[in-house]
Amino acid sequence: MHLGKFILIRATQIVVSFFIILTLLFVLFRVAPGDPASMVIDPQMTPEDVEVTRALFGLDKPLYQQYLICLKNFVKGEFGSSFYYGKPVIEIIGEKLPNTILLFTTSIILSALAGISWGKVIAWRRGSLLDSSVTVIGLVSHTLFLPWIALLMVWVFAYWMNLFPLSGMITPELWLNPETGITMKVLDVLHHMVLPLSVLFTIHFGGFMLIMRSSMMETLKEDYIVTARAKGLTERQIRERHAAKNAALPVVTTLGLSLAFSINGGAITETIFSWPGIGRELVFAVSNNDYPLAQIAFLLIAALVLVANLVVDVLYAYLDPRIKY
Amino acid sequence: MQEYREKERDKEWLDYRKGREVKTGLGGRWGRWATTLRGHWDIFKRNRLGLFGLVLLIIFAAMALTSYIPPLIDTMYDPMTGVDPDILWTQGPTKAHWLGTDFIGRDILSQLLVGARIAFLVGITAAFMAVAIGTSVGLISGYLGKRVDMVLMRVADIVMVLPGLLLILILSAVIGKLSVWNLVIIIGLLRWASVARVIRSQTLSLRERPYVQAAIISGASKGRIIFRHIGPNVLPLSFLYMTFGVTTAILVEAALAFLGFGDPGTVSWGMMLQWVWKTGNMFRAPYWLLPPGICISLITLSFYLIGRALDEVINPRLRQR
Amino acid sequence: MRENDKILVDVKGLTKIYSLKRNIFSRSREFVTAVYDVNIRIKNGEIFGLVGESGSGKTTCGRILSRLEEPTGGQIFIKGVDIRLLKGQDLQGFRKNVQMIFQDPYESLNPRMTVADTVMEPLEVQRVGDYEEREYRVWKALKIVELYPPGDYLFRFPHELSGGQRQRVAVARALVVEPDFVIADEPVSMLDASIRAGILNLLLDLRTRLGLAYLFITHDLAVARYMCDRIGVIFKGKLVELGKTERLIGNPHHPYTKALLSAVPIPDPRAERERFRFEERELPEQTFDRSCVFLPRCAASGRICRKESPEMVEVEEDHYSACHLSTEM
Amino acid sequence: MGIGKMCRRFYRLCFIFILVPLFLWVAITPSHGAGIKIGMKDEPKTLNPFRASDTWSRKVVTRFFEPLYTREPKTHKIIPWLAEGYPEYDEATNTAIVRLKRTKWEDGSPLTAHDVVFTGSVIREFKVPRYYARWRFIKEIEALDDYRVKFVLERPMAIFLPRTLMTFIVQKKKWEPVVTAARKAEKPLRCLLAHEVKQPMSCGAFTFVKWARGAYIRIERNENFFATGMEIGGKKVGPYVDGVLFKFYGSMDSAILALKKGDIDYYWASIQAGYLKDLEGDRRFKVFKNDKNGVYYLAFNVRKSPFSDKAFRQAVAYLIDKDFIVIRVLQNEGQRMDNIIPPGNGYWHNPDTPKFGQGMKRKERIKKAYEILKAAGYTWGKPPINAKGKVVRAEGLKMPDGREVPPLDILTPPADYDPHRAMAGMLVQQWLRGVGIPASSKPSSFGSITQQVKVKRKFDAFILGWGRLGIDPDYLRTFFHSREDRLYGRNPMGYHNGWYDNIADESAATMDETKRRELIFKMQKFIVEEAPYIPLYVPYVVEACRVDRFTGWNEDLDGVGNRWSLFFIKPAQ
Repeated sequence: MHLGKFILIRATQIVVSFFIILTLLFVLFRVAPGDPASMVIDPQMTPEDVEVTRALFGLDKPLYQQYLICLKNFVKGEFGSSFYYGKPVIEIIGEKLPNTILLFTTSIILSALAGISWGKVIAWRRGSLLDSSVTVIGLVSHTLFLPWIALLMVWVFAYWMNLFPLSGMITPELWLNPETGITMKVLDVLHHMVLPLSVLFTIHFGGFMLIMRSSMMETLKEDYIVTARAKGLTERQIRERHAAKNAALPVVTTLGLSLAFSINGGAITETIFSWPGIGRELVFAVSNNDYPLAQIAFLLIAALVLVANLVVDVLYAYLDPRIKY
Repeated sequence: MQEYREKERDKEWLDYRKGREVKTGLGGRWGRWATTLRGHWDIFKRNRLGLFGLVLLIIFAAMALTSYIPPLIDTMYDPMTGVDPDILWTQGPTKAHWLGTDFIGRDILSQLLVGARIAFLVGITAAFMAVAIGTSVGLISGYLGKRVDMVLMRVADIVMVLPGLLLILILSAVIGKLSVWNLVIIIGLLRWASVARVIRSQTLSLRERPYVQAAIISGASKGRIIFRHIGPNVLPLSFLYMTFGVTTAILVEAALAFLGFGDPGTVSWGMMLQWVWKTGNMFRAPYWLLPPGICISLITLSFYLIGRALDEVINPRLRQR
Repeated sequence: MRENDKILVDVKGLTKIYSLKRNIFSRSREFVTAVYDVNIRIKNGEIFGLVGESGSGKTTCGRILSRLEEPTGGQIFIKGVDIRLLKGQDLQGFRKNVQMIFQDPYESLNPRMTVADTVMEPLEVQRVGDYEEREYRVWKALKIVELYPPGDYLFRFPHELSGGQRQRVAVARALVVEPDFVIADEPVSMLDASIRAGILNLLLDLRTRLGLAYLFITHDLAVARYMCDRIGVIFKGKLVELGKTERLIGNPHHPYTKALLSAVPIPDPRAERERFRFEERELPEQTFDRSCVFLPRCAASGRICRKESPEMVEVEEDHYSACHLSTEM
Repeated sequence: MGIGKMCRRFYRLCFIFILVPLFLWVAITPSHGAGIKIGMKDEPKTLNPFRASDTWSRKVVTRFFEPLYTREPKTHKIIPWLAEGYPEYDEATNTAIVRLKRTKWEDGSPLTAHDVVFTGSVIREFKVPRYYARWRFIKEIEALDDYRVKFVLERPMAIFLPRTLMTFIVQKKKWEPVVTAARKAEKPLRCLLAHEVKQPMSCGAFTFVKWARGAYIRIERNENFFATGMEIGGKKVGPYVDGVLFKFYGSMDSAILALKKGDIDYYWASIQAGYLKDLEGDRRFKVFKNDKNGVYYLAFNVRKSPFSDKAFRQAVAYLIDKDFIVIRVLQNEGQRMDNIIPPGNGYWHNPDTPKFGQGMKRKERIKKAYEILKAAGYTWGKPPINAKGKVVRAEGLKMPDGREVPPLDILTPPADYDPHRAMAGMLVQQWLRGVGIPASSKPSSFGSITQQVKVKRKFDAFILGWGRLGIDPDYLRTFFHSREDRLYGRNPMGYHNGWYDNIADESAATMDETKRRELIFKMQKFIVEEAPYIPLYVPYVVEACRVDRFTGWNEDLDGVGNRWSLFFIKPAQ
């Protein structure tokens, strides 16, 4: 199959699944108990006010009309306004998404690189003490309960040792001070990032390392490794040039898939560390019955993951000529 | 045809029939199973991490069973409603409360024990559901191929990459009150996709095996081929995936409870963490913060280790020589 | 004998084309012709051998005849019915008439089913009799394939049997529904030489006892010579020569048949025979799409061979060959 | 390939990532700049005063917008604020004339009668939720000149002064274009509410400086603030702080830690008891405990039996041990409620309402409830009090009509949302079962409770609470008036009583405060006796402030976080 056609098919598939998810979410939210207007328990809200508020959100219309409006707007690229913030959803997401991406790409790249380099080393030295101890560390890391380890890290590093800030992304005083230079600001963000980053790193490192280890061990059984040895290459050359390069391929595929899972964990991490990202916003929107925001935030995350997977698929096919679709 | 109608007169056959009735039916089959299992156990035994996981699992199972005892001793040990009349606030370990009490004077140990029960319940049933769905879909998709395969696998693609936890979060808000059983169903419905993929590829290779083709030539229906011929041959793989699925299910349940979207009527480990976090005792009550987290991490670790060891049993390729 | 002269299987112009999927980064889609315009007739009780090297399409023929695969073109009549049109109940009836024995006895039995389960399955599917009746038939079939006493084998799993025993079980499975026509796809090629003869003799014996017709697929001319009444030689999906066993072996017309024959070891070391080359050579530039399929290997090709594909021509009575040169001779 | 090189580069990266920030904390120790730093759990959602309905937005927005009248701290007496003197009310024509002080907006332009008229007209024209109800009965607003406004009322309304005239005022100049644009929009109200206020025009004590999303809001002292130097309740109005830095923490624990580390001087929310122990021992902090202006209650669906029966409701009231809930569940951080109006609202609170079962022991409660129920015709298969007068397990409670009492669900918020209410529900369940009432507490998500209670109105009983009741007691009328028994109404219990409706309507139309107080007292007594609600408790608002940094906090209902505190606090020496 031609590459362009492949991408086209997958893109259509993404669009179709997108609309399915949109419809599903729409239905889900509309059958949800408690609309955002009736959620407000304020002695000042008269029933008329509630009706007005519902009309404001378009909740007074019949369900199918709401759905059509929702679809129409979606196609037009209008994603509606958040019930809670009252401003366009896209603005809120625009504010929060960069923060999430910053945290995520850094954590995934760091943990994948660390996972690959450690997995490579321990597979090379399989059976050694190093191998077993690092494997156990990887296993524990892979099965740790994320919120718990996050709380522990807060407790130890932020509370006991007072090394890192507890939450948020910046130190307001520093940013308000006109004398603060850009380097200081960057360092400040980094300083805030260390804890959430370490949590995400701890959680993801194990998975990548275990995959790399088993993939590397498979690769080491291949004939071309024996050939490379026979050619008289140094061990290092064999490990780096022949084995590791091929073994890293499966890690690339998991990279795409693990994105979905890491976003789950990201929502928790962002909530615990009050990182102003999209995951936290989604959790918040869900508990506030803020349908439009939750809907679009979820769709956006789903789209990100779908597209990332497409990219990974294409990349993988490009890297490994044996793959067919 | 003629030949077969003579069975009443066939002496040898009658002898065989008599002999068969004397022997206990299909006894050989069970014997065979036992030998297979013993062989598998021998391989499993060699994996020290797997054994460790098994030991952990047994400990947790014991915890789950013990959980019925404390409420019998005194109603104040009831994990949800029992309150120690003398304790107003969270307290460290004492003689009456080995792990201390929570913010309204409930016994942490009995909560921890019940948590094991919930973890098993959620983990195993949800994983079973996911694997049952995944296996069926994988079998059907892999065997029938063509359009069915395309549709099912596209659905699986989407389901697989959906951020499950967030979706469950939304669902729980939608359903309003997420009981543990609802949760189990939802996890089952969201986690089948990866199983289906693996089972499908296995089915694709099994489908081309001559014994399947022989069955087709015998005139076996599609259902029969899928469930009689291919099914039993993918079951070990499904079982393997179930142990991994338990890990995910437990983690999802705990995370959900931690975020405050769990079943408000049950005490689970995630719920305990949520309480310690939300009531502001995180930094003051390590006796309360540590046990549930350790339990969640260890139980998932134990299932994961067992899964890995089973993987070695099932995929001989992975065995260390 | 007149009864036996009736044509059981009639294959007309059988064609099968596969389309190949390629890597997503390559542009074209490729087609491979597995079988092209094959015509075969098999009479009642006859053993017809289909001989060819691996990849020649002989197995595909067998699979199509047993309806494991759909042909791209052509017609297949078994007992006068076009099997391509069979559905539902009729297909079930067809399954009862046509059975198949596979090459690899290690793979053709479900490892999780006992011998009894395996052999009984066709009966269960065809809803033959009650359980007792079925068990009796299974028992009987095992006896026929010389697994004796059958009671000892019924509840064993395949891995507890030797290769020969397994193949016998496979034969029993094929026989238990009393088919008229059995497709044997290289039934002995995976077996040790010592066991081969036993299975072959069993198959021959069954023909005489039950009046079966076989399509016997093999790459081994020696085996075919031993088993078959008539032989068809297939090369790259095309039937190149077809005739009574003795005539075809004694007087091969097609260069490919000659080549195959030359590869059969001869007991007499001093006997000298012309050796044929099996490696392909590069084709001369001016070659047409419809050239003779054997052209790349043929030592004696003429200009016409490059231009058009030869038709099957009757060179002797009941002996056909598809070669421009053989007719000229 | 360069995997090895990549790894080496990666390690160098790790080094930078971990080590540099490690030493950074030395560099970034928060400097004590001028002004107070206030921590908040969440970020405001908007600076648009028409939309700001959530707690966090209001905390910031009310720094910029001031009303015509306000209430004195402590006494809650209404005092003129932007207005000069009290309104001149003519009963014959239902006309009120309000005079304004000479005050200025932050840009120096005067705040005039036109701004007041504009604000009122916008609320009336767009039917702005939450404010429209208090402006609906105004027939006419007119600016007589720059500093006099004439209001014509449809009828006398008690809430005219305490509600209508306490609405914030916005600047006409700034809002006119927004309103004009909104009028043309498809949904005018939506357009108005969605308007994003980037730079609010303040007439309050502070002016807006900067909002860094997700991190902080900075406001500074308004040099043009009209009230600076005024004497209120014996104190001189400041503000004495240069500005306020609002920081958002997202969770209470990080906020409390920030408080302890000195990142903030005050956390503007009630602190969970768990954190208090640490703070109470710290001399830098003072912990304030004040009444919350709210009520937590158990409400019944009085449309259907058995809760339609007053005797049954009262029996339930006797069974509930409010003191136990306060001591056990609230850890004594609150007080029992025997009224809808909290005792902190001294002027309107009627202390003389029935206190069902106060001081009773469990056995006495069961006996009392048993007697009430028996007198009302309820029967048992096995009564809770046996022949010897001992308390036993009751079974088979039947209503006077002979039917069994059906299983009754008490809806409560889940424990993670509010552990107090969930626990209280559980306790009530146990107590009711003591006389054989088959009650069970059902923790449900907030959305599903409101759905069942307010929309479907199919439920047995629920435990919820009202917060932010306000000082004016008009809510007492709306909670139990039969007119409010409708979709989204505030009387979801379905309580109907003609006498109460009349007296409630009368109270709403009484503009004389003393007379109105008498009516409100009567209403309180009556409704507590009737028990469609059983008020349970009101928790304290517990707050901690850095008294070593700022002094002069103004304690009031709902805690020290109020406008007066920000006017009065001074940096400590």
